[in-house]
Formats: sequence, structure tokens, C-alpha cells
Amino acid sequence: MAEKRTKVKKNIYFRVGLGITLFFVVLMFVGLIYTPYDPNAMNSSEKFLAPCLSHPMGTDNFGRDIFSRVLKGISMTGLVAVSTVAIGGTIGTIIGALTGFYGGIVDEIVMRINDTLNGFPSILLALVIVSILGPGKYNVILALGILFIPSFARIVRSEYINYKNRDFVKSARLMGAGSLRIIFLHIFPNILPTLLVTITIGFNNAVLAEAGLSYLGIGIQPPDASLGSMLSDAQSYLFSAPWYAVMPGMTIVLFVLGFSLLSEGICSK
Amino acid sequence: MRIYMDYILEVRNLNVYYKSIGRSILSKPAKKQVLFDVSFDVRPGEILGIVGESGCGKSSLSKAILGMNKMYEGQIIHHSGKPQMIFQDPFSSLNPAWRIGRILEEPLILSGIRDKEERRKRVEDMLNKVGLDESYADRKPVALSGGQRQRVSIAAALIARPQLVIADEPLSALDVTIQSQIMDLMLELKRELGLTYLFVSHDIDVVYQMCDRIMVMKEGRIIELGDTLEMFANPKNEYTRSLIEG
Amino acid sequence: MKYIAKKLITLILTLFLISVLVFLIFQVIPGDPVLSILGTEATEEKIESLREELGLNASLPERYFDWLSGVMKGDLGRSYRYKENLNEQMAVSRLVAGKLPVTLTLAGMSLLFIIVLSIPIGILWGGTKHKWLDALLNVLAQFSMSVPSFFLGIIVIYFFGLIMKWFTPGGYVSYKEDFSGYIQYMIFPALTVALPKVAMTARFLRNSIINQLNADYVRTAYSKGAGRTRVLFLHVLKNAMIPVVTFIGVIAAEIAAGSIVVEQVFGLPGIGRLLVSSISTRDYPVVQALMLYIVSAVVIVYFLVDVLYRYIDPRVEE
Amino acid sequence: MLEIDNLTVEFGTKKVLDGVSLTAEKGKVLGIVGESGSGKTMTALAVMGLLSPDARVAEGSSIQLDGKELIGLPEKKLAAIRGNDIAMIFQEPMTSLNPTMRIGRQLEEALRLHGQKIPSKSWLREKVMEALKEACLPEPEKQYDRYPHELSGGMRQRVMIAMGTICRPDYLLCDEPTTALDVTTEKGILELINRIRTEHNMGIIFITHDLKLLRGFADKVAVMCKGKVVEQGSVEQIFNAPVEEYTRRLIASIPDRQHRRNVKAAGAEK
Repeated sequence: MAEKRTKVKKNIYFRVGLGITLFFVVLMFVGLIYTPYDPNAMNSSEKFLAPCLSHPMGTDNFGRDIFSRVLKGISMTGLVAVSTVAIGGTIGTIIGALTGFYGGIVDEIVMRINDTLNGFPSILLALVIVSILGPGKYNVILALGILFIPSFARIVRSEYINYKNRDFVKSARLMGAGSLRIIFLHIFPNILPTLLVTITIGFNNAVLAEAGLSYLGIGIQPPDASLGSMLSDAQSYLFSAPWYAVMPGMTIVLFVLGFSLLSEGICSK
Repeated sequence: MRIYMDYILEVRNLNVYYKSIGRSILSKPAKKQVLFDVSFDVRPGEILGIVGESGCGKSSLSKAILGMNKMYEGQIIHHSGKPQMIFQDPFSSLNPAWRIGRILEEPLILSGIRDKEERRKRVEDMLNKVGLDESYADRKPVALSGGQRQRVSIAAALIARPQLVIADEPLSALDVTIQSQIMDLMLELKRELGLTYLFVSHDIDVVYQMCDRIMVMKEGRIIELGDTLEMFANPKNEYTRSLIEG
Repeated sequence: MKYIAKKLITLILTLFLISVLVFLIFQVIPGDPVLSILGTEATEEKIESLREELGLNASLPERYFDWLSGVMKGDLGRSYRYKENLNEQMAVSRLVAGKLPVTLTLAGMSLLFIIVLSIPIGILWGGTKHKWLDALLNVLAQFSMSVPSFFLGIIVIYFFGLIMKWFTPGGYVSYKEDFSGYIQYMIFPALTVALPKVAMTARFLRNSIINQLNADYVRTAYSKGAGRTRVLFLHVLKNAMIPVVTFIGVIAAEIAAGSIVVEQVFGLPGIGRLLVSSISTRDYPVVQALMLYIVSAVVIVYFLVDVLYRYIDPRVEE
Repeated sequence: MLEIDNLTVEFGTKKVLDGVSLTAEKGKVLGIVGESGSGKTMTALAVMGLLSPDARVAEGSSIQLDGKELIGLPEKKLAAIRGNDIAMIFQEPMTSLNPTMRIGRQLEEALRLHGQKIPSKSWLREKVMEALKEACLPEPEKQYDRYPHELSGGMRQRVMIAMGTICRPDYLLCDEPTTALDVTTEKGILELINRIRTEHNMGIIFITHDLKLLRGFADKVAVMCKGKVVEQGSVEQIFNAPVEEYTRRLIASIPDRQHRRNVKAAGAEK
């Protein structure tokens, strides 16, 4: 095992990525229960304060503390992304596993549907679903969840096609193992590394998609805080209070960067 | 029907077909015939060699016998429990995500042995039988050499006590020195566990030493079948002679 | 040729599936279109006549084929919100026609930027021997892929617009009036859409080059006495470029997604912005038409890329 | 004369080659036999200067071609030698040719790299035709414009041999050229290599893991194991009077029919 550990140590991406990700995960949980100020409390006397000691990220046009709003935003975005990946991931993996393993007509049809959904740019499909169900965090989660099923299905399917003809699957069948046992017990552990990388990439896309929707005003609605909606408000005060846009923006960037470095670390391990 | 077990496997007028990949899901997939009216019997305890150049249908025959390819006409009558297979490529025949112990435990679980302790004991016993010590149980296939992996896949095939074992080119992926060790191992295990081998190979020398009887195949047909020594003494068929002189 | 015919069938099949999907989505929406046009106090027979006119009473398949034949002829139905004149609803096709060129220019220019920028960077990145350059480019790529397109847009506006004053933010100039001004303005949104994709494509090309460099034929080329640059440009590049073509096809969908958001940031009157506003005002015929346009365009790009892949890779059999 | 003297190559701390000393002569076949991982391919790559960047050639190693030291030569000079003075062919015919370049052009490249003056395009094409004919490729005109994937394994190996010998190098390194081929094609390739050796007085260094191949083919044989030359000598001396235990075991493992038969029969009585 020693040899493996040094490889991980040497792998900078993994360590930096893990560091940033853990930092944000902590912030996510902190944001749920505590924020230095009430994120919605307006304070006209402290409008457009530049980042200072009392307000590490400054205040916005209503005098609200940006840091508290960003904290709330991180936990909201994080929760949305996690639930999205959970929905899309599980359903997509099951569909991918079954179509990949069994193949045949069902596989053809599912693949055709997948191609069609692939045609929808990520934002567009979410836009449509949200326009039907109306904005709000639960609809965003559902919209993004559905959106992620095809990408998970496609990746898991190609893994299963790669493994299903391997000799160890044939020998398992000869020994009397049923198909389901082969799918989940024999093949599944082999695709975990790929699945893990897909999950981290999926998480990133979910964060970016949610922020995009909220920026367009049809994602998470006030009073729920979202980094995306903060950015759309901040755009009109770009000249007078640039930090109002930079702070939430950089938070998203670091959040996503952390995860992509982590996934880079995992797949090069 | 015979009352006493004269044959462990009977194959009668076997024609095997393959689906060539159809143009698309719409057009009917064209059927390509690979085996033509193959008939032979296998006696319990013998090693029947199946030899021929690549593409002569010997692998298709073993797949049909093992039920991996259902598209055939004719009869395949098994008089023994589930036949097992030893594969050619040691790198693909073991589940890379599992430890060796777990790989060897699977056939026992599938044959209904509930008691974990008994399974562990039989795994260790089998590892020793194939010349590996118990510590290999905790390793993953990636940590083993080609020869060691082939020993594990033989152990996996035999641990559930099959009677008929089909070895499809078990040696050709290994180095020469290791090949002879695996040959000795297979012979020893056959004697100890009273097995019957169907030994598929393209290498006439290997088949000569391992097999009691040899079946020579060419383009999906059996062109000669007989006792190894007689066949090598005076091969009846021209093609067999060219194989032997080599 | 047979391959292309087969691929054409799948394309038509997929387009058909898209139209069905798009149509069905908008049948399932709660709320009655007639009411949203006429408003709640409209009289009974006015509602009835409009319902009849829009053919809402017909059965589902009938309405579908009626809608589909309309689409074929370019009539995409009537918008709920926009009025042609006092009592007539604006035809969606006319509404869209005015805005389509803006989005097409945006997508086209960003695709151009992607190709022009990512290929040289990818070659430099894949071919370089220096470990530090490889690591530096990787961090830069990771960074630019993590920036959401709207935030990147804001940075571009702030930096190039407000500070460097290379363009006036929000100063969109229509192509009808001043074409060169239009293009000058469009450079910045196009760059915003393109940048993260440039990083992705460059990294994809880098990995493809490195894969090819490990191939056996490269070792054969060296054993013939070829030098490093000759091997890179004459042998490796062509093989490495083949998968990049499909990759660029794949990100076509993301270019469309990027343009929708970036049009919002830069205030461009493209179909992306129209789509967003129609969604928030629930103007479904417009949303339906735009979705059909965007998705069909993306799927057609997939088809073209697939055919191009067939053409440049001799190994791919019929 | 191609002399390899005390060649030692290290990957990080692991010694991949340890004091390898071999000599090859023009017109003669030097067979190098050993199991996978014995360093036989590494030796050939070292001679061609194609070792991977993280491999380190230790002090005191020397590879001399007719007295000229190759180790330490600048890349440019080495490139001039590769293909012209020493050529190499490889084991995997499937992947050793550029999949998207026509056969003719890949052969032309060998000439372009080393031919001082190329009078005309037709001279080039004609030279390539000549090489293809010499390698006994059926209908060379048709092969010229074909892509590698349109040829069989055996034909591709013939193209490789044509490519390696088109500039008439003094030495041809063959790294298990027939391992991936079936028996009949293998015989054809060995005959072709032999014919080229005699016609152009070319030195052949033939690397294989299959000792019985060298019996009627090589003049000298070197046995390698774990990066060392365990034994070397004339082919008769190696086959009939092997000194080292490892060589004896290698010979014993050649499926010698009678020997194995007895083992099986002996076992049966037990």
C-alpha cells in the first residue's frame, strides 16, 4: 500500500482540490445554521460599503452583508447540486447499466431518446422544465435532475458495454450468476472510478446550471439567496460597487475549481 | 439411451451459426454458419484435444457446448454438472475490482455453500492445490503475473468441483517456461479431481503431450479424430500430416 | 455513401422525435392559452371563436400534424404577448426572423474563436517537452472552465468596457445600421462564450496528441530517422485532430447554451434573450418555436460532424 | 561491426539493463532470446537511441557502429543514422504503420529522410515499387495507394521490412517481428529476412522469446534474463552444449514431445 500512498501525496491536483472542496463543504453546512448578519436585513446607513473588517465582502445596494448572503448562497447551491446529482446519477446509472448490459431494441430506443435530449443544451432543457413547473428550488432540482440523466446513462452504458464481454463475466455466468448479480455485484465495482469522476463533473455542471438559471431570474427565487441572482443584481452596480459582483462570482469559480481539481486528481490517481 | 455413463458429453450433427452484425436494427441480421455437422463423444476422465488453425471453428464449438451461443442445430447432451471454462487471456478472466479470495469464493456461494468458514477453508485449500499460498487471497489480480493469474482462473474453474472443463487456448498467452508449469498443474489436477478436459489449442506440440485423443478441425469440420499416438504415427488426412510436420 | 444514408435516417428520426417531444411538452402545460391571450374578462363566444381558430378543440394527433405542417411552411403560430397590430397577434416566425441573425453571428464567431485559439494552444500544449508549461496551461484551463459564462461576461464588461473602454457596455449596434460597429461589439460576447470552450478543446487536443505520441507508428517514424517536429506535424497532428472534430461537434450544444446566457449579460437582442423573456411571460408558442430551432440546429451539427469524421478518417469502414 | 559494450540502463533506481555486451556482424544473424521483461527489446531501443526520456544510460556503456560511438551523439546525428545505417522493425504490424497515411507515402518518407538528391517524383515511386516487389508484396501498384488497415498482418509486416531496408542500412534490428503472425506467414517473413541478409550483406539482430525459431536461422545466439546476458555463443554451442542452468531450462521448455510424454505417462501410474 505504501507505493499507492506516495502516488496520492505527489498528486497536487488531488490535494489542492480536496482542500478547496472541504473548505466549501464546511461553509455549506455553516451557512445552513449561522451567518454573521441576517442575510436579508437591510441597513440603509451602510449601503455600498467596500469590503472591510465588519463586512469581509462589503455590502450591497440595500446595505445587506454580502458575506452572509454568499454563505447562504453556497449552502443553497450546494444542496441543489447534491440533490440534482443524486437524482440524475442514480436514475442515469441504472438506465445506463441495463441498456448497456442487455442491449437490443430497448437499448436502441433509449439511445435515440438520449441523443435527442443531448441535443438540448443543458440550460435550455432546464429552462423549459422550469417554465412548465415554475421557478423555485424544488423545480430547479427536478429540472436539473432530469437534465443529468442522459449524461450519466451514456457514460455508464459505455462502461457496461466495455465490461459485459469480458471473460470474468462469462465465467460468472457459467458458474450460475444471474444477470442482476453480474450487473451490480460483478461489473459495478469496476466502474466506480469513472462514476466518481462523472459525479464530480456533474456536480460542477449542476452548480453552473443553477447559477445560470438564477442569474436569468428563473432559478431560485428570493427570499432564498443564490449566487446567480446576486450576480444579476450586482451587474447594474458594476462601476460603483464592483466587489458586489466579484465576491459571489469568485465564490462560484473557486467552488467549481475545487471540484474539477478533485476530479482531475481522482482520475489521474 | 445408455444406462451407465459411457460418455460425459455427446455432440450430434452440430451446425453453429453466428449473427454477422446486421446493417442496422431495421434489416434482418445475416446468419453466418461456422460449424458444419460436427459429431463426437467425450469419455469421462480423458483429455480430448481440439486442434486447428485460427478460424477453424474450435472456439465456436466450445462456446456452443458451454451454452454461450444458442444459435445451433443438432444435439449437445451433457451427462455431467455445469461445465466450467479456463480462458486464454489471464488479464481478462479475473474480475479486476475483486480480491483473489472473493473471486474464488463466488463459485462456492453460487453452488449454495452458506457457511463462510467452510468457504474460506476451501479457497485456501484450492490456492495451495494450484501452487499459490494463502496470502494471495488478499491480493488483487493487477498485482499478479500472467502465470499466477492463470493459476487463479484454473482454481476458480475447478473449486466448485465440475466434471467437464473446457480449456480454450489456456497456454498461448504465457511465456514458454510458464506454459510447461501450467501444463503440469492441469495434468496433476485432472488426476487428483478426476476431471475431463476439452483442450482447445492451435499448437500441435502442446496438444500432442496433453491429450489422449485429438480432433483436428478445419473450416468448421472435423477432418480427423483419433488416438494421439496412432494419429502421429500415421496421419490419415493430408492436412493433419502438414500440421504434425509443421 | 451507405453510411451517410443510414446516418441521414437516424437524423430524420431524431428530428421527428424532437418535434414530438417539443410539441408534447407544451400540451402538458397547465393554464389555457386562450385565456392568456384574451385575458380573464373576455366574453364566452370570443373565447370560443379563438379556441376554434387556434384549432384547440381538435384531437391531439390532428393538432400535432397541423402544427408540424405549419412549421414546415414556416408558420410557427402566434405569440401570446407580442401584437402585430391592435387586434392581431404577432406571427412567431416574423418575431424570430429579426433576432436569429444576432444569435447566429454570436455562435458563429465563438465557434471561430474556439477553432482559431484552441488548435495552436492544443498543439503547443501537447507537443511541449517542458513539464512546467504543461502544468501552467492545465491550471489556466481548469480555471477558465470553472468560470460561469455570465460571470465571465461581467468581468469582460468591467475590464474591457469600463476600464479599457474598448467597447461601450450595453451599446449594441444593429447590423442593419453599422455592420462594422456591430461586429466590433459582438467580438466581446463571442469571446465570453468561447473562452471556457477553448480551454476544453485545447485540453482535449493535448490529450489526443499525447495518446498519439505513445502509438507504435510514432516509434516507427522515429526509427526511420524522422525528427521531433516532423513526427508531430506530419504524423501525429492529423491523427490527433480526428477526435477533435467530433469533440467540437459535441460542444455545439454548449455554445448554444452559452449564447442564451451571454445574450442576457451583453443585452443582445438574440433568440436566447427572447427565449428567456418568453419563458418568464409564459409565451409558449415562441418558446416552442425557439426550442425547435435550437435543438434541431444542434442535432444537425452533430450529423455534419459525424459525416465529416467519416470523410477524414480513412480507417472507418462502410 | 556493431559492438555493444557493458550497456547499463536505469529507470529511476531499477536497473533494466546491466552490463550487456554483444557484437553483431554484417551478413550474419545475431539471435537474442529471453522471456518478457528480460531487456531484449530495451537493448534494441538503446541501440536506436529510442529509449524513453526517463531512462538513463549509465557511465561506461558504449554502443559503437564501425568504431563510431553512438551514445551521447546529438539527436540530429542520431536521426541521420536511424533508418540509414541501422533500421528497426517491430512486433505489432497492426499498429506500427500510420493508420491515416497511404503505404506508398510512408515508404517514400524513408527515402526522403536519407536520400541526398531525389531527382523526381517518379524516381521516388519507382524506388518504392522496387522495395515492395523485393518484399514479395502482391500487386505493388495497388498496395501503393492503400491504407494500412486494408492489408493483412503478414502484408503489413512485409511493408515494415521494405520500409526498414529501403535505404540499405548495414544493420536491421527485428523485435519479435513474427510473434503476432500465424505459423505459415511467420515462415514467409523469416525467409524474406534471410534473403535480404544474403542479398545486401545486412547484419540482422533478431529478438524473440521463442528459442526454437532461432535453431535453423541464427548464426550466434545470446540468452538474456532480467537485464543480463546470461550466455552467448554459436547456435550449435547454445543448443547442443548449453553452459548456464537458465539456458538449459529454456531449451527444456521447448515442447519436446517425447520428454513431456514421459512426464504424463509417469504421472498416470501414480
